[in-house]
Amino acid sequence: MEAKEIIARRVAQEIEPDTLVNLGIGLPSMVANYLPKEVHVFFQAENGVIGLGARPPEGMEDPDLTDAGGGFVTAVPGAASIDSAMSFGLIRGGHLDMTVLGGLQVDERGYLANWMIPGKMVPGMGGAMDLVAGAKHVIVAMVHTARGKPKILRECNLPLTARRRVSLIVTEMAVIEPTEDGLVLKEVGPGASVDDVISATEAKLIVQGDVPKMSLFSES
Amino acid sequence: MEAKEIIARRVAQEIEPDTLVNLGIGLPSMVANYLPKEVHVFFQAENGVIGLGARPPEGMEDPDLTDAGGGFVTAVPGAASIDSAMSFGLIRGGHLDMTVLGGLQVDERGYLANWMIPGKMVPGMGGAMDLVAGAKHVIVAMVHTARGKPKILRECNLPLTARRRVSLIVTEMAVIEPTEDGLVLKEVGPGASVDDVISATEAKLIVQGDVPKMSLFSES
Amino acid sequence: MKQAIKAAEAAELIPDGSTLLIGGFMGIGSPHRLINAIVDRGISNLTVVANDTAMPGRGIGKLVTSGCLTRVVASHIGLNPETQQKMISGEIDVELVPQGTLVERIRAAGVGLGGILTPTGLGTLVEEGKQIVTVSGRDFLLEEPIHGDFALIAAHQADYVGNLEYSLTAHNFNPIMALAGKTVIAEPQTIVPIGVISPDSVKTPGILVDHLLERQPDGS
Amino acid sequence: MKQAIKAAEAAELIPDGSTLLIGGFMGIGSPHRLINAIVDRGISNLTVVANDTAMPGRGIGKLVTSGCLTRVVASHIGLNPETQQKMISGEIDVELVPQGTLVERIRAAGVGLGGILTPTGLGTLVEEGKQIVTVSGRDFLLEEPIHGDFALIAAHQADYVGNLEYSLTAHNFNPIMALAGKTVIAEPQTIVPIGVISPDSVKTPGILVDHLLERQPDGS
Repeated sequence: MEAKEIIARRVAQEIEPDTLVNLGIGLPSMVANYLPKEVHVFFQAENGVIGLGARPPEGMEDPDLTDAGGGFVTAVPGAASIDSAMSFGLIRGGHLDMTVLGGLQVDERGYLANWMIPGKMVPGMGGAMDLVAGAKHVIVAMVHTARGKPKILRECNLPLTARRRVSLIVTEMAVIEPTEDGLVLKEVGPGASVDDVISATEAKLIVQGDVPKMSLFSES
Repeated sequence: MEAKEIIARRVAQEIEPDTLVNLGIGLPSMVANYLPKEVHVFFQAENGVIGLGARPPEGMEDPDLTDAGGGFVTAVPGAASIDSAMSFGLIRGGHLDMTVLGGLQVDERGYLANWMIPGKMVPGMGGAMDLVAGAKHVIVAMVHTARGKPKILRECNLPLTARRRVSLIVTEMAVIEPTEDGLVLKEVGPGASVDDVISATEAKLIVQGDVPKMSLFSES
Repeated sequence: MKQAIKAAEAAELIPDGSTLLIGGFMGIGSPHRLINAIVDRGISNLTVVANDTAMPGRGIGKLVTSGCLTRVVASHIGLNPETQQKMISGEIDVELVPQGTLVERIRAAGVGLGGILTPTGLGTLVEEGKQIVTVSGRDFLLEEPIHGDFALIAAHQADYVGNLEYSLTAHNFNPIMALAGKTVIAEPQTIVPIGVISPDSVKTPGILVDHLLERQPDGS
Repeated sequence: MKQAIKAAEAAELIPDGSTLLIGGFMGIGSPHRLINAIVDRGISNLTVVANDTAMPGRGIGKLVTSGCLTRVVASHIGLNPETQQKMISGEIDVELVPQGTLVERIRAAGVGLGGILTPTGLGTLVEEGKQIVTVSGRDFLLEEPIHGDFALIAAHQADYVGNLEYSLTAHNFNPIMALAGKTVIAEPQTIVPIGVISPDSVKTPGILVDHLLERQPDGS
C-alpha cells in the first residue's frame, strides 16, 4: 500500500459521524475516499460550501461550484452556500469539528509549520492559519520524512502556522499525539517497528508500554 | 398648521433622491407623508428591511413584516430583507445617508441627548446611538420647547446619545445648523420672529444677516 | 439528520441559571412555542440576551412576567413597563447595550473574535469601565463578545439537516444568534425534506443547529 | 433605478493608482468582463485586494500579466507563479493575510468597525508590527480595516435597483467587498426587472451598488 493511502485510510477512522470536516488540498482530500459509507459527515470547502459532494460527471460541471483547489464538485442534498465571512466565521468560531492538513514540520510542542519555506516557497497561508487556530481538532496528515530527513522535529525551523498544539499527527509510519508532556507514539504503521519510527524522528517520542499496530480498515 | 406637521414638512425637503433614509418612531416617521412624489428614496427600518412601504390594507398584514415600532408595513418593489448585523453594519459603516430622530436636548456643540432621563425614563438606547454615530446626516426633528422650557441648551444635562455634532435641528420655530463655531439660525418658522426663537432657546444662536422664513411646500 | 422534537422536550434541556440568546424584535421573529414551554416548565434564574423584552403578555415579555428572568441584556425595554418596574425594584438586573453593538458582540462570540471595536457609545454612559483602543489615531470602544449557553431561534422554514431560512423582518437577531449558542434550538414554522431548500437560500447552515422543533401545528 | 453600463464605461471610472477590492476565489466568482476592460484600458499602479491572484491568463491573473498592478493584498498567490516572480523581482509588492482575517478586515471597513481582534496569526510572522490586545486574559491580534476605492463584484443575478444574488461557491468575498468599496461596480450574469427578486433572496442590497454592468452577452 502506498504511503499516502495508508495515511488517508488511518485519518478516515478519526472522523466522527455527523460532524463538519475540512480537508486540505492534496493528500488530505484523499481521506474522503476511505470514509465508511455509514459515517455521514458534512465536508466544508472553505471557499464557500458546506456539503461538498463528489466530482460531477463530465459535461455536468457548474462553473460556480468548486472546491478550495478550484476543482469542480457537486453539493450533497442539504448543502448550504456560504460567503467567506461565514466560512471563516465557522472555522474561527469553533464550529468546525475537524481539519485535516498537510505539514512541512511538526515539533515537540505540537506546533505545525506548513505554509512557507523562506526564500523558496511563499505561496501565502490561504486558510491554513485560521484552520489551525480555530478548528476543534487539527490532524496533520503527512509522510514521515522528506527525502530521508525527519519532518517531526524538536522545534520547527520553518515559520509556524499557529501557536497551537495540533491534535494528532498521522504518517505512514506512525500515529503520534502531541500532549502537554510531549509527543506520544500511539501506533506504528505497517512494517515499521518502534525503533524505525524513533530513528526517522528528530523529536523525542514518548513510548508507553507496547505500541499497537496501525489498523487500516474500519471495524464496521 | 400643527407644530409636528411643520417639522415633518420641513424635514421632508432635506431628503435627496435615491438615498437611504431611516426615520425614527413618532414625529420623524411623519416625514414620509410629505415627501414629493417624484423623490424616490429607500426607507430603512433598522429591524431589517430596506424599502419600507406603507401600512397594508386590513387583513393583508404579514406578521413577519413590521417597522421598528412593531407596526405592520409593506415592502416596496426592490426591497431587501436584512438581518440585524447587516442593518447596523449599513448604519455604522456610513451607508445610511440620513437619519431623522427625535430629541430631548441638543446643545451648542450640536450634541444630542435623546435616550434617557435618569431616574425617570430608562427605555434603552435601541438603535439611536448607532444611528447618531454612523449616519452620514443626522437630523433632529423636535418641538422647540418642552412645557415652555428650552430644549436647545448651552450644554445637554441629560446623558448624550453620541459625541457627534448632528447635521441639522428642525423645530416648528426654526431650522438650526450646528457648526464648528456654534448653532447657526438658518430659518425661522411660520409666525415666529428671530427674537422669538432666541428667547425660546437657551443656547447662543448665531444670526447672520436676514434670516429667511421656513418654506413648507416643496418647489417642484 | 435531526429528529424534530416538541417544545416541552426542548425546554427540558435548559437548566436553571442558563444564559439564553433569544431572537426577535418586539416579538416578531421570536420562538414563541419555546418561550411558552420555558414558562410552563418554570425554569428560573435565567439570563436573557435579546434586542428587547417585547411587551407584557407577548414573546419575551412572558418570561419577564413569569419571574423566570434575573438578568436581561437588551437594547430597549421601553415598551415593556414591567421590565422597567422589575429593574427599578431590583428583581431583574438590566444591561442596556446599543442595538448595533449588541448584535455585533453576539456575532464576535459566534465567529471567534475577541470583541469588537466600535465608535458607537464613545463619549456616552456606555463607555464607562470599558477599554478604549486607538487605531490609526481614532478611538474605538472595545466591547466584549456575548456567548449563550443556548440560542433560541425562530425560523421560517427548515429542512431535517437543520438548515434555516428566515422571512422579512423576522430575520433580525436570529441568524447571528445561531452562531453564538453552545446549544442551538431552532423553531421553524415549517420543515421540508432534505434537498428542498436551495443551498443559496440557506441563511443558517444546519451544522449550527442542535435541535429542531417540530413544525407549527396547523390548528386543525 | 440604475441604468446598466458597458464594462468599458465602468473601467473609465477607475483612475490610475486606485485600490480595488475584487471578488473571486481562483477566478470563480470574479468579475471577468470588468477585469478584461481594465486590462484593455491599461490602468496602472493599481492595488488589488483579493483572496488570490488566480493563475496566469485567468481572472486577476490577467491583471498581474498586464502590469496593471503594483501591490497585492491576498491570502494566497501559490497557484500563480507570475505573481511570485514579480514579488521576488520587486515589481509587485505583496502583503499576505490569512484568509479569514482578510475577509473580516474588509467587513470591518464596510460596517464601520475600527478593526478586528483575532486569534489567527498569533505567534506567527503575521503578528509582526501589530498591536496585541488582551480581552479577559486572552491575547488577540488587532488587524486594521481594509477599505477600497472600488469594489468589483461578480453576482449571479441583479435587478435594476442593484440588488444582488450570488450562486454557490461564487459568493466567496463578493458580498463582503460590496460593503467596503467607496464605489461599488457589480457585474451580474443576468438582470431582472425590479420586484422579481424576493426581498429574502437579496444578499447585497442595491443601495450599496453604484454601477451595474449590463448583463452577460448571450453570444448569439
